[in-house]
Amino acid sequence: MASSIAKYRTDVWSDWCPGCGDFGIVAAMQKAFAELGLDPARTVIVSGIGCSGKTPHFIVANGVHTLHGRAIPFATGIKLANPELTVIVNGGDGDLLGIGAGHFVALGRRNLDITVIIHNNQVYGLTKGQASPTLRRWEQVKSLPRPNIQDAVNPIALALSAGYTFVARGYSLWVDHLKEIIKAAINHKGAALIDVLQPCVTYNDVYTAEYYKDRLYKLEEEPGWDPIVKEPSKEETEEKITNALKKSLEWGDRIPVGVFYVNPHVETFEERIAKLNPSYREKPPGMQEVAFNDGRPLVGVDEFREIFREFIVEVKK
Amino acid sequence: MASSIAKYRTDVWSDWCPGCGDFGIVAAMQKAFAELGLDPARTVIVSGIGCSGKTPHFIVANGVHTLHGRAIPFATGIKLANPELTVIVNGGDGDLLGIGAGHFVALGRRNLDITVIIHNNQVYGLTKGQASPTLRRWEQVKSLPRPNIQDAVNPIALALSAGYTFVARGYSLWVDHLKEIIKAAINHKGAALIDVLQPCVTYNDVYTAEYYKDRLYKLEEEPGWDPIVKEPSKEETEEKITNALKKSLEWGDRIPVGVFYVNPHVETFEERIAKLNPSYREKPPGMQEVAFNDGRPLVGVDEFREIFREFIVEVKK
Amino acid sequence: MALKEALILIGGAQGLGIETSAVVLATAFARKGYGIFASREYFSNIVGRHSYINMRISSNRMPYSLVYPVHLIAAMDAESVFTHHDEVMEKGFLVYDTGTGKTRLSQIASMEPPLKERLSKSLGRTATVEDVVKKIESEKGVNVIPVSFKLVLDTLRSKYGIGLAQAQRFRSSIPVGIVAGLTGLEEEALEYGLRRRFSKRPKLVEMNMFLLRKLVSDIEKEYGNQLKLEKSTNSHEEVIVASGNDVVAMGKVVGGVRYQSYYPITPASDESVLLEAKESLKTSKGSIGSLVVLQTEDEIAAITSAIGAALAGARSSTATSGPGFSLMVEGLGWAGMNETPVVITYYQRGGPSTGQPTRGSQSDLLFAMHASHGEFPRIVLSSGDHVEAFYDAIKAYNLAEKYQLAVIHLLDKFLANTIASMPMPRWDGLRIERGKTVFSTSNGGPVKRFDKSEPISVRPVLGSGAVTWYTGDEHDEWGHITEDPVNRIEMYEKRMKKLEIADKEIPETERAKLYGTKDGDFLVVGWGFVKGVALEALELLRSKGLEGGYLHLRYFIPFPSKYVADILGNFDEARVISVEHNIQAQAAQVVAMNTGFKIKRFVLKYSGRPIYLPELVRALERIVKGESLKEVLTYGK
Amino acid sequence: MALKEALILIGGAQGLGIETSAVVLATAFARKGYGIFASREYFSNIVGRHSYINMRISSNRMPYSLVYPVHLIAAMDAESVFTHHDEVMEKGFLVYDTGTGKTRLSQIASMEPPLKERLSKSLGRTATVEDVVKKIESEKGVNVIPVSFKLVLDTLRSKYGIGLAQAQRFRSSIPVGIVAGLTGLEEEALEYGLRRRFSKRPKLVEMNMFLLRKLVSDIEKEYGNQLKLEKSTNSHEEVIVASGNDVVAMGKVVGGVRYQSYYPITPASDESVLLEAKESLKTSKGSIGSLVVLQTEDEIAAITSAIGAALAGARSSTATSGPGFSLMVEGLGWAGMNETPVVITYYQRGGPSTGQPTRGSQSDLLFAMHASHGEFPRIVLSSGDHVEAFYDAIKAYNLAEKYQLAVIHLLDKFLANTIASMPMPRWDGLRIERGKTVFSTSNGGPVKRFDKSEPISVRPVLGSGAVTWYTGDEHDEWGHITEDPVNRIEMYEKRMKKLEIADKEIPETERAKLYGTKDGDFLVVGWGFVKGVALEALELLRSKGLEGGYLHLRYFIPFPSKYVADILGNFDEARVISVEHNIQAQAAQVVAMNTGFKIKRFVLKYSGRPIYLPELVRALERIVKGESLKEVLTYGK
Ligand SMILES: Cc1ncc(C[n+]2csc(CCOP(=O)(O)OP(=O)(O)O)c2C)c(N)n1
Ligand SMILES: Cc1ncc(C[n+]2csc(CCOP(=O)(O)OP(=O)(O)O)c2C)c(N)n1
Ligand code: SF4
Ligand code: SF4
Ligand SMILES: [Mg+2]
Ligand SMILES: [Mg+2]
Repeated sequence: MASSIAKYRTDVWSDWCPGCGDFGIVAAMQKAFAELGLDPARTVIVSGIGCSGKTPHFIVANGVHTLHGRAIPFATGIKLANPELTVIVNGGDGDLLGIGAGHFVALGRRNLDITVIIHNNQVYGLTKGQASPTLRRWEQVKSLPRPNIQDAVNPIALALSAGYTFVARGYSLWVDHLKEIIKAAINHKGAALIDVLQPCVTYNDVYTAEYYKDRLYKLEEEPGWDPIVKEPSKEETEEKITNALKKSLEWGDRIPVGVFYVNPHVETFEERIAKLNPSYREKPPGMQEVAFNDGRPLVGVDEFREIFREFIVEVKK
Repeated sequence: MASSIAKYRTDVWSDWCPGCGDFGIVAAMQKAFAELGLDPARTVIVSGIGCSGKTPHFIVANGVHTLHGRAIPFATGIKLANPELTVIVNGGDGDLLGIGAGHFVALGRRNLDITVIIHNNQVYGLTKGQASPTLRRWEQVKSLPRPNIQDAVNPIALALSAGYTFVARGYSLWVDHLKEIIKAAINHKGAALIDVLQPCVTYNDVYTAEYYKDRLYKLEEEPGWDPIVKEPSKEETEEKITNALKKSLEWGDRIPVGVFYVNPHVETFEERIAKLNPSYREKPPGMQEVAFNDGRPLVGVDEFREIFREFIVEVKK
Repeated sequence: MALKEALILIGGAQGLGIETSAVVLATAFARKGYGIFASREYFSNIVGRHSYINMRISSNRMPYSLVYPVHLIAAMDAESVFTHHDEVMEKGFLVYDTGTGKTRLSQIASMEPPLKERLSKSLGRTATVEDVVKKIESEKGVNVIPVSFKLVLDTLRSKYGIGLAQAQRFRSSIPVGIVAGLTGLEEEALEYGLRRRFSKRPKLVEMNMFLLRKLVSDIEKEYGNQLKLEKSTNSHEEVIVASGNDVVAMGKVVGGVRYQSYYPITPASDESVLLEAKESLKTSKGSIGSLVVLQTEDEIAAITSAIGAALAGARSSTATSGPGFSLMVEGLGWAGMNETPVVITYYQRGGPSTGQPTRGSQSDLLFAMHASHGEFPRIVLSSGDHVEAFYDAIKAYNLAEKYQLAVIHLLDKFLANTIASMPMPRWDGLRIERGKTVFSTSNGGPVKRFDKSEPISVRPVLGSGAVTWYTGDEHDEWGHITEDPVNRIEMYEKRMKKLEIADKEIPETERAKLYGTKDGDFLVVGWGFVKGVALEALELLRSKGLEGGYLHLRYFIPFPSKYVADILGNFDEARVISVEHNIQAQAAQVVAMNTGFKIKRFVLKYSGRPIYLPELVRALERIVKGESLKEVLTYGK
Repeated sequence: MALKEALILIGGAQGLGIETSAVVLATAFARKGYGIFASREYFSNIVGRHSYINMRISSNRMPYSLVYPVHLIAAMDAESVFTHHDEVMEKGFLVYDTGTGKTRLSQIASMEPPLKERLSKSLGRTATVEDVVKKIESEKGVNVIPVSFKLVLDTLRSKYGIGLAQAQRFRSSIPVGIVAGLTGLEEEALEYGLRRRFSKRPKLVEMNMFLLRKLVSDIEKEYGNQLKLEKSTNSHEEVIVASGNDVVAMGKVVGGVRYQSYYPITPASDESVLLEAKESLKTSKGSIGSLVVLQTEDEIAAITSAIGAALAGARSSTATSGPGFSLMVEGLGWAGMNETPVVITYYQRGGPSTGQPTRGSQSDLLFAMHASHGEFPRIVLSSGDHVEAFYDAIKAYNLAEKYQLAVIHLLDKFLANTIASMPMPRWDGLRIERGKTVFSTSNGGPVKRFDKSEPISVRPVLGSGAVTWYTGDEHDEWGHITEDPVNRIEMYEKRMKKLEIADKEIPETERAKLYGTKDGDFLVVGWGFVKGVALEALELLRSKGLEGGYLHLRYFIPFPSKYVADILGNFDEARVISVEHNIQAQAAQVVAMNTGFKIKRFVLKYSGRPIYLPELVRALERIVKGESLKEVLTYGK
């Protein structure tokens, strides 16, 4: 396994601060990729801007390091053009839940088969530690000149209300646990969210490894916890969502990590498109021919006449 | 009362389609303003772009018809510069929940004392009836060339998970009922959301007045329904939020309207600012002097020396 | 004494069918070989505001501009009579609904206050439709055709036993029947037009035909073919009748679009809605492929998802107008930095801000050229008519892929909403060029996506089998971030170099074109929708003894500096006239920037309405004769 | 044999204190009356990448540019030795940590591959720090000062009984002590510098002073004051030592800012963070008022909330850089359409896209001038140094309120992150101008916010007592939507007219300024940060017998066309040289657009590093002597 993990490592120097939680996320991803045997050439990691945004450069797989907040729509275009690709989004909490919140919601509505990993460090790391949308009111990490006056968003609750069909939380220092969640998310057909608690050792002196140590517990070890919707019934779905929402409000002495909700019964966006347009799956749009070998367009005059029939007037004086 | 309602009517011709639900929203707002005795000069209606965006032109009160999706941040600046003003946002479902979803979430996080009214007609009205974010999957209103393939967002659930402290749903044809909700929302101190079901008679042949007629029921008439958080305890808050979330999932044979959730115990953003900066409330930033009568800046050389003391070096060779 | 061309204005409330009238008429006349040009004016409103269509029907050309006064005004309501009564020519025709005869100007709630005020001054607040009709009858000898719309529809109701509300839906045939009667349009053509419009509803065709037959025979009986058109001398056996939006969608399909994103916006989204209907690219031989049309959550997602699709190999584009493009600016820069081929079809409308969403302008040129921070190559081209728009839509993808950059294809509301007849395009010479795109490689591992050895690198798409990296940060050949100053300079120059190559490879004569002479009395410089009206104006001026040329600018980046400078060099600065739909003469500024030639004579229009032929002719004449340095045009309601 | 000025380069890993060294030194030297100019280069990284500060300390001026080679390099780590070893002058000094002596080039993981490759070629992959040190010692006679950082810190540890990790935090004093020792900086000044930096932590001051005393005495003992500086002849009794970001924040506070929004972004957000700390505007006489600084969810909210605050009467601004501005474009257009005064402080950084977030450029000029669809007036001005930046920050609000429009204040990363000494500003003549803003009216009802009778209308703010309407749609005088073509033309012209008024009212001599002669051998045209280095280059060229002028462009809209054309008219085109930090010579393009004068000689730099004085002098010399048409500058790591 070790050697196959190595296959996913680039020789780009990771310029994260020593001890940064981001290292754990990359390690978990590489392990998950190795165990799933993902083909780097058919895998795409799409990231936003921030410390977290640098992730793809450290992993051997296609990497698309995009704009602040826009990783999800970039990923959407990639996935729609070629649904055969495994697409993963890595972004910061500021990136995905602040400036990118609109896209975050939109992905849930589509249930496109993409896995989203939030590097949740409660700060804007790369711009020197301003409060991110997951820092709570009146908290003051050391980089802030005054306490935070905005409320936090709850990534789990937001994902559930937006329609994600796989919703989980991981911890970046529990690499193997996180790896399993990542594997499950990638295997899940539909929009998957993993909120990863990721200590920022430079700016965040509130949510430190120390802080998390005694508080985190694993949902899967909770007696009776079952996040998976078994039947596609309205009742079970609502019950499982409600359970997950309640769990998502737990934050304090005990903080749950693990899988909050899985619903494998919701059609993916790709399936919806294919329903309307059966030729979609045969050859993905990104791989289709649009011309003959000599460059003549596939849509020649005859095809044109058929497709746009209603606009063509045969003159009859 | 009639005459005082007339006071809030402009002579601008409402160019909405005859029968449009927007008329009911304006009527309810005017009635509510009259009953609350709002001073038009101290009231500001901020709107986005869409059929709904035209609202302020029909009401005598300050009107700021902004950009598609951006009514909330415009309103945020207005309210922060002058917290004495009553600020109301009117926007479409596309406007507030599609392109503007990020701002919608941000307002909840701030709990700024603004009332948001969504004209929820399940379509992009002014651009000719494309699916809006509240139209459900596989539904096809008459303006669509094919059924909708995106899932709907649930405005109530989204508002709750974003942190709004007053969350309600109204129906544009129940003008008096809506009026009462609007009054309560304006009186509420904090971010208030009213999701108004608003039939679009031109494009939406699914969610018609006919459709709603037998399905809508009033929450306040439900035995035992109590949306108000009485004590600022975590338990009661969570319970009331969970109740509201469950109710928000109800959509089909029975659709609830009325108040889903009220929490009067959360500090408003204005209060938070005033806490850090006590002079904030004395005279709002928008009304403060910045110069003497002759134009000399209030910050003269002495004040400057004090405020920026740490940058000034007294030379001592 | 038949006419060479007929000029018709149909006015009526938005949402009540005049567009149907226009499409049916356009198709019917095209069927008989006439050239059609029909422009639509409407409010940013769904139902109730005043709209109108100005249509030109030519027996001897494909017309490309609008002319006033018109032969016939068909007023579907009182507001149309008040609004347009002064636009009919002497001895022309005016049709009105006798049911509105007593309606007073002051009663028209939907009319905007400024117009109402002006009309109150000229006609009196209490003037009725009948007053106005009488006035033009007596003052201009206009032939007034009073029609009781109610009676007309009653015949239909009694024949088919339908209710009043349902009958209203047939109002659109009233102007059609009257125009057909006066011009002598044949029944076969009318039926052809109706069939097109109501292809899947034969009953509607039948009922409309019933109405039309009756109207035509009544009109012919009473008025005869007073607007009889000459037989068409146009030679096309087949034409396309479509709006600018439609034509661009057609070009995109031929060009091989496989991904189109959009967020609804006027006047761009009709293009995407048509593409949506064609998603499956079905032909009788089966599907040629499939294209994904995605309605996104906003324009930021529209551009960024289009870039994503392009990375994965799809021919990818998005269509928008000003407010949407304003949100695409950051994405555009990313595409520039990452050498990604993507096409932005940009329909200009009246700005700034929300502006006049349904009115036209050419005021986004400088913005399109300079949008986004930092420096990177892009191509900006613009189309002047339906034919150019069709070919440019195809060309845009080729350029994007060849030079690996964003192509901004500038159009405007005028073109988008003009229904015109256009000859069938020719396929010979049409080629898809995908440059150095690679769809399949056995590589399997990392490749240098940004190989510096040539300005244009090999581009293996995501999924091709290679592993590639992209980043909006400055990067090395592998696509990994680097801030090294030496690499910075090399990569910066690599990117910019592509524009130099494009500048060498795309012939300047394709990027600007001189029509007419460069040895004449004057030179008109224009772009986009100005082309049609400018060319027709030159013709008319020639007949007045003024010989001029028209320099049509097509590409703004890379700008054909030498070609343009050469032509301009032929002229005294007092004889060069910029004609544009904006206030700053933006194209003239681009000319100055690139050639140092400062144009100092201007014909500008920024009322949101298109330039009409007669006003342009007059303005050019004044300038050429030295009577004026700048003319601001104002025609149009 | 004392020096007139000292040139010092301090290099070390990001996040490990060299900024502290620089601030302490700058303050200490300023205390003794020296002029300071210290520029900071760093990666888009938090901890670990290489950064450095290039500092110039002058006894006889306020320096405004960077010079190489330097007298002293203080290398805090091995990477700094490898990276900068060739930047020290002959017989200069190099300090290095003996603990890194055996470190090999190949071991430096944080060094970027391109640089490592180049150094491997010149030094060999296995070269150690000691090898390099020996090389420059022998080749250039450099005085190498080996310092065991460990031993230095050990003295501190044993004195104060602290651990290793804690002692590391005092490393920043090592270069300070060495510089102080070599230059003969007095203890009082050092202590002053430390007190400033650690104002609230006297213990830190004490411990650092302990270290400094020891270092100074060691250095003086071993090397003497070999870089002894002449006593300062500068005459200021009080100076400000601050970064460009700080100075703009100061200007804003004086200018009366009451609302500032921002979304974090390099290199803009430091300005907002400083304003945040000053929110309560507290003085000993109580609070003068309060300002709200809002960290928004994105830049769209930053600009739109700033506009909202402006509508409600606050002096309102936002600060950003390229990517953020790209998102503000739509909001900018709304402000234009609604004649709302708002200030956008725009710090340019390396583009396109994410580009080089922490490196400098001047490549957003054309974008800033043309951003947003449609046409509307805006003012674009740019500052060339700290003094201009301070006054412009105040001026920007005045212009915005006077002309009721958006003012874009262009700055750049170079200025933002340069710590310089600047004379105390003068208050005489400073005036707040609020134009036709009305804060209180007894009206109580609707007023015509957009009264057309004059281009600039009375502006009662929200909450003033009047009722007003605003819309991004074209509107009538009341602010209600109208699409009427006549009103359209009038409103369009009303808005644009304001720019004509501004063009008349703001003296052209304020909008551009000629330094030196217009009868000389050549003219340099530049803007922004180019000013300082250009002026110093002219001095040096004058001493070489080449007499030139510098035309400093300050306002791009409204452009001082006449003034600029007049000056350019004096010169043969072979003698006019555009100097800019971009590849397209953007300001030169603006000159051509406005005057028709095409500049054809260029000195450009786009490596992300500032223009250094010696390279500019050489480039200008070559061009003036006809040896070159264009020079691309490359100095700097
Ligand atoms: C449009 C835009 N605005 C601002 C920035 C500046 N910026 C770079 S990183 C960053 C925040 C990063 O925070 P987060 O998303 O939480 O990621 P982290 O660094 O914490 O991983 C910001 C605001 C940008 N690059 N683009
Ligand atoms: C940035 C931008 N994109 C698109 C548009 C075009 N546009 C005008 S109205 C509208 C949608 C309106 O839908 P909704 O918000 O639901 O309001 P409704 O008309 O239904 O009340 C759109 C997309 C715009 N004005 N600005
Ligand atoms: S700043 Fe924080 S998040 Fe960024 S690399 Fe350092 S520790 Fe990690
Ligand atoms: S389109 Fe729909 S929402 Fe818009 S005005 Fe008409 S009925 Fe109302
Ligand atoms: Mg973060
Ligand atoms: Mg809607």
